Amino acid sequence: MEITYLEAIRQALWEEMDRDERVFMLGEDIGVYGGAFKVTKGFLDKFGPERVMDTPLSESGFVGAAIGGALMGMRPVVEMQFSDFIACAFDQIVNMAAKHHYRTGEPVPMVIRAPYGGGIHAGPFHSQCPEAWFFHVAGLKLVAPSTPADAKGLLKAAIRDPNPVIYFEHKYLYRHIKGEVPAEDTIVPIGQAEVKRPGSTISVITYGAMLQHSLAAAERLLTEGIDLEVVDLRTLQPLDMATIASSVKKTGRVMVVHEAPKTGGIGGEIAARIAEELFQYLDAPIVRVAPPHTPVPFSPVLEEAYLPNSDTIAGKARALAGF
Amino acid sequence: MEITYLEAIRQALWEEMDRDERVFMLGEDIGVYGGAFKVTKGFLDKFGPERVMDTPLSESGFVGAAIGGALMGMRPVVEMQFSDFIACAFDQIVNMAAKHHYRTGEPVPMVIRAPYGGGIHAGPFHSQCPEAWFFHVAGLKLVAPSTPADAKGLLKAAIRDPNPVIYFEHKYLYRHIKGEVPAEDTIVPIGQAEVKRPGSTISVITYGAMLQHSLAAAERLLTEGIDLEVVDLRTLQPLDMATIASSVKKTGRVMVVHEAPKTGGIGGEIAARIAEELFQYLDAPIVRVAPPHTPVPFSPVLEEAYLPNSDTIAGKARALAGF
Amino acid sequence: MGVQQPTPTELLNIYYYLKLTRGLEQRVITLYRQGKIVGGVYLGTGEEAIAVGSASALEPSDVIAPTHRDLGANLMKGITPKEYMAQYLAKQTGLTRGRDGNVHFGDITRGIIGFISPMADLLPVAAGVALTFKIRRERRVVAAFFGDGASSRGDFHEALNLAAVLKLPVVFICHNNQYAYSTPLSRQMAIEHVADRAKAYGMPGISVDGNDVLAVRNAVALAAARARMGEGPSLVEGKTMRMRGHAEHDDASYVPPALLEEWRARDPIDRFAACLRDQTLLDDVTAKAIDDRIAKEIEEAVLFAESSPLPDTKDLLDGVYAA
Amino acid sequence: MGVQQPTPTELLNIYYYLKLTRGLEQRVITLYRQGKIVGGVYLGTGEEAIAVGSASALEPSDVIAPTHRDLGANLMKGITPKEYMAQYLAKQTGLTRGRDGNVHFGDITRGIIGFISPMADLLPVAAGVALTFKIRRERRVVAAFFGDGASSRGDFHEALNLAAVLKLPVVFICHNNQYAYSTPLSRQMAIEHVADRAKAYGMPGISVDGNDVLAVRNAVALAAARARMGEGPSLVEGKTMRMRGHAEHDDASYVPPALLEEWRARDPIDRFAACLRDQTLLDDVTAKAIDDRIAKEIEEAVLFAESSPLPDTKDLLDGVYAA
Ligand SMILES: Cc1ncc(C[n+]2csc(CCOP(=O)(O)OP(=O)(O)O)c2C)c(N)n1
Ligand SMILES: Cc1ncc(C[n+]2csc(CCOP(=O)(O)OP(=O)(O)O)c2C)c(N)n1
Ligand SMILES: [Mg+2]
Ligand SMILES: [Mg+2]
Repeated sequence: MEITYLEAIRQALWEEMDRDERVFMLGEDIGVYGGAFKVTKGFLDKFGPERVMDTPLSESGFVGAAIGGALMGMRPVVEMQFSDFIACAFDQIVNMAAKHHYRTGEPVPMVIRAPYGGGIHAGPFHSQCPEAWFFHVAGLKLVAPSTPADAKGLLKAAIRDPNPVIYFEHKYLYRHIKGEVPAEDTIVPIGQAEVKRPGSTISVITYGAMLQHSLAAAERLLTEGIDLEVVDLRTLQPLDMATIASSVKKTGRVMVVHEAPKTGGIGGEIAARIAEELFQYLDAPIVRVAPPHTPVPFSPVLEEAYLPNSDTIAGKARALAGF
Repeated sequence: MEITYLEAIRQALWEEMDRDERVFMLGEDIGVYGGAFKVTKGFLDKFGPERVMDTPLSESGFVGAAIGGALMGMRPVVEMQFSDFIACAFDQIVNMAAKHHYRTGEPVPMVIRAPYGGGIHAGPFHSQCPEAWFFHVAGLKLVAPSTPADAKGLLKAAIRDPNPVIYFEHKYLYRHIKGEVPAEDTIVPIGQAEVKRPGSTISVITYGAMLQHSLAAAERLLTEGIDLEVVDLRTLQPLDMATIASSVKKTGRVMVVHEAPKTGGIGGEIAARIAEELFQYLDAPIVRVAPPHTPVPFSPVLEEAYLPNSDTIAGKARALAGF
Repeated sequence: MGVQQPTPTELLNIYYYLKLTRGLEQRVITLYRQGKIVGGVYLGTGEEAIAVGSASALEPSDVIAPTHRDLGANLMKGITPKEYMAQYLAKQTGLTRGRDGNVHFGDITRGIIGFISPMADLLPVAAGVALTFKIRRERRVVAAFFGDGASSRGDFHEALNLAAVLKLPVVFICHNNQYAYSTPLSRQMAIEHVADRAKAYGMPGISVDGNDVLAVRNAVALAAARARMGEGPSLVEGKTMRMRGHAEHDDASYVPPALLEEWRARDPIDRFAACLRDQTLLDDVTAKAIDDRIAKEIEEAVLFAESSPLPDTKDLLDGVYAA
Repeated sequence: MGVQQPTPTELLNIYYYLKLTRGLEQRVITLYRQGKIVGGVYLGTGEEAIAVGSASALEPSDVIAPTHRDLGANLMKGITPKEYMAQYLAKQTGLTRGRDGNVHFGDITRGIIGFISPMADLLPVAAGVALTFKIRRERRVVAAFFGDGASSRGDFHEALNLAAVLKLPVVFICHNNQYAYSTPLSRQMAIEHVADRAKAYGMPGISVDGNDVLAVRNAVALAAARARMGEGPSLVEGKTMRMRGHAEHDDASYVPPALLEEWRARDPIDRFAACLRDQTLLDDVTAKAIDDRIAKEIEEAVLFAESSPLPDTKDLLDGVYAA
């Protein structure tokens, strides 16, 4: 049966809560209300108020509290109401959570669920893609699933991981995509990219909501004899360079596509690593497709111009194929 | 007369305070104590407690207050005691300061002085290079001078700029380097890199404390027939791609060197832009020299192994020259 | 310190703004149901007395830092119904030219610090505006609004503490509307009165009936007078009730209906109207004239907004930085 | 709730830890002057009664979240002089294996949350540890220490509020040592007693003579008993004085000498010794035996630390992530 991306997240949380009593949730409005996006609807009734905990409006406070729980062997899962507000907990994440194991050898098994991304006309403060801020910070793992199956399998992996994991769940995808999800308790291991569409002309390296746009671009280009290979990173930290490399070696042409602004985005690192490690396989410049260096505009007409889509991806791919 | 990097910063602050009464300073222990690094020593006596203001221990609070001052037409200069604690003010910087002009058209002329960097045996919480976090955020300008003259000229430019500018001043350089500084009121414009050493074999693109190490590596390699061109970025945001491009076109070989960890560092963006925009000029892979994906270790033996130095830079340059 | 009682004209002016606020927001609800609004709708229904009462206690040169429930204060500071409607329709003529949405607007030239999403972020900024007044020896005051939920955030604490230590002319004004999204006050704080938080800062804290516009006005006027005389900040809490959902997508089923009934009987506008009628300052004729004027203004505003142009995508990159 | 008075053995144990703390720190000063210490030296000289008195009020299964002035509490929780010295010498045998420095250590298995630099960061973490106790129905308590300066930070506020709302078993313990680096209390807060901040959270706040080890012990024991019975957190403020510089590089010339003199006369160890002698629990023989034991332990610790190996650079990349 096909389920939505949101339902996949819900299932993963439910099953992990059921499986392991160390798992508990903290956040704003996740209890009675079931979360701003209703991901945790019904959890309070099932698991009770000590495992589904509404907190005061204090991101730094409850992320810190989750760290404390993790140190005591719990498996806290924190919900940011919007990933934009993760900025308020930045210090706890980068200074406390990320560095703790390195300093003390003690694991910090916790997950921060960060509903992120645009395309929902929500403007500069409810649309950001903040993953690059954390990508630079040693000690954190970052995942960003693009399909219901990956959403479920990666959330389970994140909850079972002994490290702080930021789980970027894309708000646009919540109810916009559906897909099959394995029935059993399936884990998608952290650190493994997946070729979502094999192809031969160009390696499109992407993640999050841009996967669908990249796949759509691939469909459109097929008739033009351009055959995109679409690599879905799924995990951003650590990067799966092996999968990237084997794709690049095959195609010799690379496009990195993401929704976060181009400047300082993760695409820079990917392009840089390819330019350093796979230079001899490259037949063309490495192209990045990503929004410009501005906040996310509110007005739909501006936001549409701001976000990459299958048009822009296809256009850039055409040019690259012809290089 | 040669002055230290620290003295250059001090002079810039002093002269700007003197020149423009809208300039005032906020921070912890900057008054009587003169700042943790004594940059503002003597300022309280000269400019009084309303322009040299000791604040409670609250980075988010006083950065926010600086934003308020800026909105009212003042020119606040905030001192972080260590740039590591800028994480505590992250939300105010990225959500409030950075996006304000875009949203409202109102300028936010303020400077955050961020003493950063390692090499002083200060460990994971007093050695970080956090510039990449902000590099991804539209609306901020970032400068990171490497010499006394640039330190002075860029701080003046930063104070006069109508945007929020983070001024990364390197703690190791404070008292470790000296240089001539123009006597007059000289501005180093934001957004202009400088070729600190012309050369022909490899373009070394760097900033901060790594400039000195790169120059030292260049000296050593000269006898080996390897002639490094050392480009000092000086401004990180906006990047001066024109200067980078003209160097790359000349040498065809690029090394990016920085002290921030490699993964997700600014070097990724630079390499990516070169790989996209200057591909046809490249004769070799783009190499990045930067620390590994770990916190900054405390023990000097570990820190020395962690930080790039003229040895590691020269070694990588040799390999690259021979590609 | 005595507070000047409002003249009949002032009272009618307050009445006008209360009604205009309610009317505009009612109209936005209709537009929202018609699918004409972009993004979410945040209303101050039932809380108008706090916004209008506070703003009516200020001098024209004073500054406000509003929340998402303070349309009334924005209007009194000079935001026009047209601008407001155009903002909600994400038009070029809106206060953020379509770059930001709904209540995220401001204009420092009219004495309004533009509201942004992260709760309590404006409080340190307000302190900074007040600091500027203090430095410049201007007898101006800042009225900084926040919710009960926002008072849990670190920035609330840092701002109030900073303002108290530096004796800044700020009046911190709390909409204690019993809820933060779905979170009731009892899950937000273990005290009954937000005003008690003032004790932590050594500033006066006073609780008033937030649905009594004159009680609010009086309390804010006293606090503002104190601030203006250099005696520092105060905290004024208005007890009120959020009468609608957190935003219009939220049916607020988590709020006990009886509670809403109870508060509906205390509607601040009905009460004030009754009081004006008691004083024979308002009769049917005057009331109708005001209503007619407001209806006309609202319809003109809607017309203006609907006929206004959308933002132009050619401006997509503009305005990120001040020149 | 009564508090059990300490037995003679317990009293002598307290005396031992006070002296051991002072002795170790004195030795570190000497090592620092000899240039043998890596990095800065942060001491609790004169504040030992708060650390030791508090820790002596705890059960073995309780957890502490210390500050940089709490060596005594760390020792009572089982940190050995050898580990401490090796940490200060940045050796492999130090508690962070040279990865972090000085007082930045901990061991959750011994009930110590490792201290990190950003002030107040440990407070939300402590709340999370307490939350775990609550969820698991364990009758354990967390003692979370902080300074007067740290109480200005947002994380202090968010932690205390969260703990109060969730009724968590935490005792928040303030070293009110009159200064935060160079900043005196009057520039940190506009109230006299840090304990008054408790009023903002609806928790008991009590001020005690921080140089009276039994007064501290008593207050913390009462608060801990309360917490253990599920009645929630408390705030205990110990009034004391920072008797040395912020760290050893700081001569603290900004502190009026008379103030130091005044407090020197109240030295917590001298006072406690006199009290023990009054009760005839201590005589010259016992005192000498304890001093000798401590001297021996300290010398062994120094020997151990000096002869310990440095960290090995081959481990540079290890331990960033838990496996
Ligand atoms: C830092 C932060 N976290 C979460 C949110 C999401 N959010 C928006 S409003 C709100 C509730 C605010 O409650 P309160 O301050 O009481 O204001 P009210 O909406 O009741 O007027 C929340 C949780 C936010 N805007 N900012
Ligand atoms: C968030 C943050 N800002 C600044 C600093 C630098 N700093 C270290 S200790 C200190 C003063 C701390 O004062 P207090 O909390 O009173 O503790 P004390 O040192 O007096 O024991 C400062 C400003 C820091 N460690 N963390
Ligand atoms: Mg509220
Ligand atoms: Mg102190």
